[in-house]
Amino acid sequence: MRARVLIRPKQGILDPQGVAVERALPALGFAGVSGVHVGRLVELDVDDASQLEPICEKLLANPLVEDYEVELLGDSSG
Amino acid sequence: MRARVLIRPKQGILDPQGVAVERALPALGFAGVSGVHVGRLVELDVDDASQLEPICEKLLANPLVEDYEVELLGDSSG
Amino acid sequence: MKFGVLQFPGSCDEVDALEAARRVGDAELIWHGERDLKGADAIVVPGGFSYGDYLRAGAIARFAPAMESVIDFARDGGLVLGICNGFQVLCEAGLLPGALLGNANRRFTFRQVELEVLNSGGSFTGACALGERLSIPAKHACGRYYADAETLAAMDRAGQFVLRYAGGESFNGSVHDIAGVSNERGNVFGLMPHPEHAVDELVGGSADGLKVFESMRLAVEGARV
Amino acid sequence: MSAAATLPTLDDALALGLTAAEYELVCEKQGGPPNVLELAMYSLLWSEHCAYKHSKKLLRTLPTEGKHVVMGPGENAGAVDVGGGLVCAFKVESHNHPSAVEPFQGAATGVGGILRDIFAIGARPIAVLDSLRFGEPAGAGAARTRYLLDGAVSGIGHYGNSIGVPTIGGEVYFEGPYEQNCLVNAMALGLAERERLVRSAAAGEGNVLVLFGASTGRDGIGGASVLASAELGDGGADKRPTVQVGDPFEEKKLLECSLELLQRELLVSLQDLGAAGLTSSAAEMASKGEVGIEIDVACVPLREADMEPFEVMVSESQERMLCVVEPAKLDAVLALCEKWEVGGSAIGTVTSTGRVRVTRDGELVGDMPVRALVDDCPLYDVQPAKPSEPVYLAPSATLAPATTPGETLLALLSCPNIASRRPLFEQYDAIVQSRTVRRPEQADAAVLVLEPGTGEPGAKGDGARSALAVSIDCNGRRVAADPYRGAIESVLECAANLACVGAEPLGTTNNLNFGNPEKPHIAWQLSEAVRGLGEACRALDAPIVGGNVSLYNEGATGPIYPTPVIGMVGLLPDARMAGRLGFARAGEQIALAGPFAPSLAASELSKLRGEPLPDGLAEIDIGAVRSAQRAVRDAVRSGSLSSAHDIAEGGVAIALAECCLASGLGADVALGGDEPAAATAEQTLFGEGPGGFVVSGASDALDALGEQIAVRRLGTVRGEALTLAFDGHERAGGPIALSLQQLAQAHASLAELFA
Ligand SMILES: Nc1ncnc2c1ncn2[C@@H]1O[C@H](COP(=O)(O)OP(=O)(O)O)[C@@H](O)[C@H]1O
Ligand SMILES: [Mg+2]
Repeated sequence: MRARVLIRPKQGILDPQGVAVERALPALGFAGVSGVHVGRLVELDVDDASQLEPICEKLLANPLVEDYEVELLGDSSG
Repeated sequence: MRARVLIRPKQGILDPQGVAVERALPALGFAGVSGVHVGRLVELDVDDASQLEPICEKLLANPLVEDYEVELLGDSSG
Repeated sequence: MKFGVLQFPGSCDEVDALEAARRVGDAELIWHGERDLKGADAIVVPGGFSYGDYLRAGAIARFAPAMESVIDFARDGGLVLGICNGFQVLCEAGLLPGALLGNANRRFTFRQVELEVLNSGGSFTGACALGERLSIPAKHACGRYYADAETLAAMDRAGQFVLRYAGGESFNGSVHDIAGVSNERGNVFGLMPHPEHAVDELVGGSADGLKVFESMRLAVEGARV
Repeated sequence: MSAAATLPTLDDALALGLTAAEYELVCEKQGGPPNVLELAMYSLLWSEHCAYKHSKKLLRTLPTEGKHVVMGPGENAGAVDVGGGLVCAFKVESHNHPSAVEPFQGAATGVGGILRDIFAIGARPIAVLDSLRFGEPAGAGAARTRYLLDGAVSGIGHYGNSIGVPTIGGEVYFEGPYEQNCLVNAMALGLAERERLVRSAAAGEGNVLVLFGASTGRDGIGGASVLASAELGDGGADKRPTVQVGDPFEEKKLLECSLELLQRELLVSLQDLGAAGLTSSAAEMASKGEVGIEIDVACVPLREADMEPFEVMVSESQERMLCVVEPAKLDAVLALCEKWEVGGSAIGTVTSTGRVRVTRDGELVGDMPVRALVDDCPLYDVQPAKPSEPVYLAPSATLAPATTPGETLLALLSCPNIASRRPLFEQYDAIVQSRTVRRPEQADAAVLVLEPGTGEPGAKGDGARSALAVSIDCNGRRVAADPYRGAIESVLECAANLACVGAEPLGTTNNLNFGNPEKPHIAWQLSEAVRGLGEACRALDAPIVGGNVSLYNEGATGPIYPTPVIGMVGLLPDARMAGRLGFARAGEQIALAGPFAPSLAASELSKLRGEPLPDGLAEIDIGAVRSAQRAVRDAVRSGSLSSAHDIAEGGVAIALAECCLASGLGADVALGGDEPAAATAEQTLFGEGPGGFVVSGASDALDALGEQIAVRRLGTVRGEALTLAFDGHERAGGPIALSLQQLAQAHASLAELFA
């Protein structure tokens, strides 16, 4: 089973990378972009989808400062 | 318009982070996990969705070593 | 007095910490795969990039067999010092409150910084005076200390803020300019700057960091008599 | 072997960079046209990068022997004796082209590569330095320059910081000719017990070849991918990766594993995998040992399953080493690889055939004489001719002619080639390993104590501990003005930097970065620079123990400035006496020491004014410069001088400003007086040339120095401003008077590039 984990900085915590991206865009000629946040993407094949939650809690995300979201992508041939 | 950009190491390019995570999991008691890749997640609001492609090319992703994928999430209240 | 200094495959500052500790007592390296802490009276989790620091600094290292023993050791009241990557590992392991995030300046930064001692009563700064300034190098990419407001308030009440960057020297953007914190019990301490790199004027720019090791010795030996 | 129909053609050989004549010769050596794998291997080993086709004859003229030299050119790194049974291994190497493509990974893998060269000879890396060249950070190319600069600096920091080797120094210049061809050179130093140095020669028929470290992917296959299309037909294009990605964590394990293997005496020989991967490592090991080697590519652990044998042989995947092991020790070697998690695999054997034979699961896929691969590439004589026309455009002027001397001083202090490098070096860990006695901006050379301080009983003491000093330097604009004298100046500059901390040179390394040597004017730059390099190193007793050559550095607008980057290592007996560049105490005297004859030709000021390069630099009295360096060195060592700083870009005025900034102390100074009558104020203030030092100390210390070399009193350390009187200052609005704050603000101009 292919799965995708989206990990984002928790709301209210400064995201310097997001800020930097947002600041860089106008100079490159892109106006009208806001609310930029930079997080992490982890993709993996798991035999047992029920493991995803504990894998995220224990390793992939730090729940103190990050939120995560799991998406199942169906079978691993993808 | 809220959009999500998924950025991943290109196929064939070394992904040391993915390797490190994959190697760590068995010791934590998680068997049966493979094909781990670690990338970046960027979420942003854009007025003009046609800008997403060039923003990715120019700033968010490094096309030499990374592939990216854009997902539109609908209007910005999301 | 014997220090045990953990060694991960990606540790960088473990020998520096070992030699710094040897200035005040005995010290020995402990391989990450071992569970035996070799009778150490205090543990140092050193700086570096434990397992490459992939994913998140310290995230993988906290599961090392040696760390399991360190967690037990800390629960029994043993002294544990985490320096830089070691601080990150201790936070990830839940031995210290809060987390360390990417520097506000988004860069790895090396700078000699001035630290102010906010609590001189504990086991790690007992040899310092309250308000004393220490000149110690800092070098890291993920040193922005963060904890939520409630946690911070509780830490403040319990005197867990031990060191802070003096006068605007916090390139990392830490909340309240925090440089080093202890747990509530006061036996676990982590800081981002590197006291082990300030034990010899010749190479450290100062010898102020020796006070941290000296404080630990005093605490261990004081407890013994 | 493959059917004739699939054999590559002359066109393939040309596409791989061989000439028709070279291809002919390959066919002759092979007794027929080579197959894909053979052609791939020949084309790499016969490339400029591996065979030094256009430089080898010139390199043979360099001095490589001396009383301190333990290992000269020819091994992975050179080494000099530093006393106490220890040697210092060091080398500089370029990663220009990969960095131009992807600066972060290019620079990072450049550091990874040079570190492997150091531990391949059994030395533990103790320091890195970087030498960088980019286009101007302002103007049309600014965006690209910033992108390259930011990427390269982060990449160097990423690798060095993560692996725990301090980056203790370096240099960076910004000049138009590097805009389309940046230079990223990295130098590394290591320490080893003299007895434990290893060489790379394979030996012992029947011994096993073990590959350890990262698995092999398609990294860096780049050029050779034309072969893949030849063989796979169309549709293979998506299989071409190519950017090499570095993993410092993997290399940290590789380093510890390699050193432990050596320490346990488990290896016959050791070699890193660098450019051309297994091809070059295996062939060189066989050649040096005058043996043969047989490799089974099926035994090489792959990152991607479907790799062709030739891809396995030419892959430049990072963080790999190759060693030769006696069969009885194989298990022990593999067990140690296991401990360090660096997967070791037996991939072949040493034979007595004198051939490199490559098999896959027993099927022969390539067979070549070692000699032909390694030694028989034709060497070319370059055809130097001094250009009759200027090679480089004049830079565009950035400073109006009518500036006051004070404004000029600030403009120089803030110009990209002189401004503080703090925004770069703050991204590098300069202190890990606890040896760093002088960090960047504390002294002209970095200083590393040989034995780090220790808490061991008895070792705590106050005894003298000897220290290494290192410097890396090259002013390409001056080399462009005069390749022979410019190269001499670069060597002298390094030695002057060492003198300022009290160190005596032991040996030199170099990286010759030049344009296309097949062009007569580039050939002239190259041969003149090598002549100057050799002459200066001979005169200083600082022989060349290794180096690297990077040619064909040209963009659409022309060649880079000729850039022979010089790295020099020296020794001082007592680390506590290491010199500083900043003034020490208010009230002390300041003097200009040495045979300094300032000239504005090819100076930084002439660049700001937009002047074209002059044809030639002033003659240099190397002997007189050497004497001055020796006198300054001795005075620093004895502790009689409080500070010493050599005069370089921006002349004496900038040197004085730097001494103020490094100390937070002002100075009250008068220049001129006994200058030659024709000297203008600008020449006195901002003129450049070798041989000069700004020193400070007690009055009698300066008198004592004056008994050995020319010493001219300039003034006094005092106050919080730099006040500079000069001949004719009445007409120029009075002496220069600039507060430390004004100086510091100008000096901090590079910060903006990293905002
Ligand atoms: N400019 C030079 N001066 C002196 N020696 C050089 C120079 N360029 C290359 N060499 C020597 O030639 C040998 C081959 O260099 P290189 O191909 O860079 O080796 P490696 O593959 O180990 O990096 C080395 O011993 C190196 O020191
Ligand atoms: Mg090599």
